[in-house]
Amino acid sequence: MMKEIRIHGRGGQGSVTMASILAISFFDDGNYCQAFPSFGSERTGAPVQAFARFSDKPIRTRHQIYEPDYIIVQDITLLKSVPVYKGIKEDGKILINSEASVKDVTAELGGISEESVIMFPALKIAMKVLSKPIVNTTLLGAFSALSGVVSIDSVKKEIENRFGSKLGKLNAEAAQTAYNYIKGDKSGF
Amino acid sequence: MKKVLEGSMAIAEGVRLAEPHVISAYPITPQTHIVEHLSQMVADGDLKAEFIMVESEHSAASVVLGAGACGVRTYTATAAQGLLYMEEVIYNIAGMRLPVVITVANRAVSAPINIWNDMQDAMAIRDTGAVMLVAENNQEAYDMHLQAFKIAENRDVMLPVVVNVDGFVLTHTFEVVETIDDIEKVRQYLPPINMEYKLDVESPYSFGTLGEPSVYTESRYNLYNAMNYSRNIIIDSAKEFKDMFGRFYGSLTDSYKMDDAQTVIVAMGSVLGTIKDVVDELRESGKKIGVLKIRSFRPFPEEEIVSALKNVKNVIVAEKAICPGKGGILSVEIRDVLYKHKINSVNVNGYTLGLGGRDITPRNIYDLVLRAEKEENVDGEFIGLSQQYL
Amino acid sequence: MLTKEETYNQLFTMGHTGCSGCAQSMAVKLITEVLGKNTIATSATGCLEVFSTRWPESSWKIPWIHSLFENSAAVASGIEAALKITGKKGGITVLAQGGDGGTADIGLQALSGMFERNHDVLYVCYDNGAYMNTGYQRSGLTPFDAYTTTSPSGKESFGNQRPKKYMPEIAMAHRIPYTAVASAGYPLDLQKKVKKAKSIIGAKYLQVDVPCVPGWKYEPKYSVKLAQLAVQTGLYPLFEAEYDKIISVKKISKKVPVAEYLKLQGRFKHLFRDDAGKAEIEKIQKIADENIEHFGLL
Amino acid sequence: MDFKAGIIAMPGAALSNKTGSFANEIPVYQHKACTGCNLCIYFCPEGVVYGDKKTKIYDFDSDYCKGCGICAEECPVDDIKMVLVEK
Repeated sequence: MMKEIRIHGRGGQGSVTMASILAISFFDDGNYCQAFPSFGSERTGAPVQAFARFSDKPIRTRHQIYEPDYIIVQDITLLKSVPVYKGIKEDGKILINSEASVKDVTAELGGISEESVIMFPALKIAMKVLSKPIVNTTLLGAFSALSGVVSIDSVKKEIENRFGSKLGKLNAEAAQTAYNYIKGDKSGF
Repeated sequence: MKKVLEGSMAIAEGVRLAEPHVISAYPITPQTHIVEHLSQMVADGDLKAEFIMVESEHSAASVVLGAGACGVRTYTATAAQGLLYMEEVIYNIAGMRLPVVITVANRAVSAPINIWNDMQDAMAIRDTGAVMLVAENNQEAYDMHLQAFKIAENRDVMLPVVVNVDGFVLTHTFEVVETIDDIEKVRQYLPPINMEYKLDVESPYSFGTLGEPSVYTESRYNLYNAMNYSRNIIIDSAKEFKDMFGRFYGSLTDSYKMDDAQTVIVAMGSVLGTIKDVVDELRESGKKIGVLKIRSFRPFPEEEIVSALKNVKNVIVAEKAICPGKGGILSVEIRDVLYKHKINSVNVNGYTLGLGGRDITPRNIYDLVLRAEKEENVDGEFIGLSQQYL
Repeated sequence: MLTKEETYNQLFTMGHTGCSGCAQSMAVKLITEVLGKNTIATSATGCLEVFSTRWPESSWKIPWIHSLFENSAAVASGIEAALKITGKKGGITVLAQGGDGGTADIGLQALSGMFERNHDVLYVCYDNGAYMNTGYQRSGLTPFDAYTTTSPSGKESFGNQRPKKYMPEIAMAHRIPYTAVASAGYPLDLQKKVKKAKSIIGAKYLQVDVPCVPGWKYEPKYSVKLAQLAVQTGLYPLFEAEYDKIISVKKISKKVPVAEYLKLQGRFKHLFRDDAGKAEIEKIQKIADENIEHFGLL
Repeated sequence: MDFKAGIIAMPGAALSNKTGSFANEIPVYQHKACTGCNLCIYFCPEGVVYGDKKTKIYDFDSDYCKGCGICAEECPVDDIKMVLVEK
């Protein structure tokens, strides 16, 4: 069974890094995986996409993801300019980095049920743990918790592999904090 | 060991296994990650090579030409405009019978400037005398580089080998790649380069002499024969690779679900993955359809194509390049070999898609199959045009 | 000095098809003699490549390679890299060669790259001031007012209307360890410079003035005389530089008016027709005088 | 090996090309005023001049001399004369 994830962000927010960490984490959990960017010449700030797939069988197809099982949105302002929710599967989930509530973005969702949308204060958590407005690792932790398709241990391990010992540990902590937050541990927030 | 690697990293790792002595390159998207990884390997001491970052692709190819003539193993990589800029030198490398390996991260050619994937760049060098292989996925790209050196350095081949890898679609995609960790086994598969003639003060031959009308034709004839002969070596290298490392992707071509196929999609490179998935679905709905993968574009797999397609009704060629003023390139060549073998029962339709990074979706492939059953011997038909831009 | 037997052992052998009186072949002979057999040479496309390697013949007794017109310096860079990685660089000189077109026009990019990377290569530019191999077309090193087939003189023109490109200064601007200008007319000076270049590790540029019998249109016996006159008029200053500093110049023993040099060559004969031509000769004299001033040749 | 054709040549194979037939004139060394300065050797574009500084006996190889006349022109003591080749 193949699952597909589409990540929306802006150039410089680490969407491609996020997709590749996700792919490697899927692999660690015993899956085949694939991750690729939207192959852009985008510069910092421009809307970008990155894609990830995982499956228990080797993945051959290479087309971009039009009907994702999961969508991750790094920056809520994208909702105004990019149809980020487009093609989401009926039982799909959209994870949006924002402190706003689902009600605030209903207009932009174009008929997607509110239950599919998870508004998550990734920036707040990232600022607290990392003291930096970089939310990709935090969102990975949240994604692990809400989707259950990738273990938080794999995500943390691959974050550490990617960012090296000091920065990696800190980012892994951000992911764990986000994971706990989704699971109900909102202490400190 | 299985790992998740970016395509460019897989290629760089594959090249590292071959232990090239001299690497030279000039950066161009989407080739850059490959040479970045290689330069890092040299900086870290993981690869003992001279890495020369030059001022142009023309010089990158010239540096490996000069080094190659000294009898050492050489490598370069490029894409698109860079490949076209190298073309003059690639003719020269082939003409001088030097076994350079070149990765091309296939990309569209300007104008308009477009950094995304198609295979038009490769078509520009199809007559240079370079062996041209095409990788389907990153595992094959990784393995194909070792095979490429082996083919290039065969004493009866002695030609440059170009490994085509779809830019971005493969070079920037992370996927599972099984690496080869036994370097001794690699060295057994690919022994040290051993050139009979090289620039050497102990036996000072002259290379690249003036070939007057009295000998130029013979020189080209010899190259032509070597290219034909390389078919055997491509096949042997693939087989030997399978024996030693267990992986096989076909020799000059590969067949997928071809046994009773009435309709066959012919393609090269990364699009094959999407095509195979679609073919699986069509098979489930009872359609007798298969896939013929072109793994070696030069030398052209004439016999393999004829034997694979002679009893087929519809052949669909899905191509990421176009020849203005003619039509398809691969499709025309396929029709040509069928004609040559007096097979006129096959309906060959050639379609152009995926130009300049246009995503190739499963829908596109379904459309091809539907169209091909209604159309007859079309060539270079464009798929998925946006009417508002015409 | 050679015995008859030794003439057969020269590294650039007899039997090439260069023109009678060719100063370039003279320079190649002198240069290879100094560099010795532990040399690997490249040549750009051009006269030298054509007249020295008509397959199956070759005048080279050192390993030699020709690839293309514009990549002699890049091919040499690759050779140097191969020698380095195989540990053979120590005793071997890499010699890259080109004509003025292959060096200063189409090959300038590759040459600049070789300089900037400071490959241990001696690059020699045989400067005969035009594309002589293809029939005397103008190059960036064609002198002011010279007739070529693409800078012809005529009712509206005195020939090439641009001054010669300052190629040695371009080399020096790369801060390579050694740049020198020499002449086929002064073989000892030429060989001294080659010897020095051979002793220096890094990129070296040597430009040699080599008169061309058919291109300059003179009697073959004047090749040396013209090369010497070019120096004695101040039109072809010989000097050496280390990095961006000139360290020596060949002084003019007796300054000769440029007309003495020009009048022996068919490529300047249009300057001797009328008064307007005289004014052009004055301009050329001014170029020579400025060289003398700039390099301190007197 | 077949691929040598038109690409790789043997070192010094040009010696088989006797360019002496190009010459219209050839030098005649007078052996009268020679000082052994060697300029005729330095300046010969072909490298066909040989000799002995001590005996001051210089000569040239007529198999290869193209008869350019530089040696005669540049001889500081005018000890070399050019003569027409009888063909």
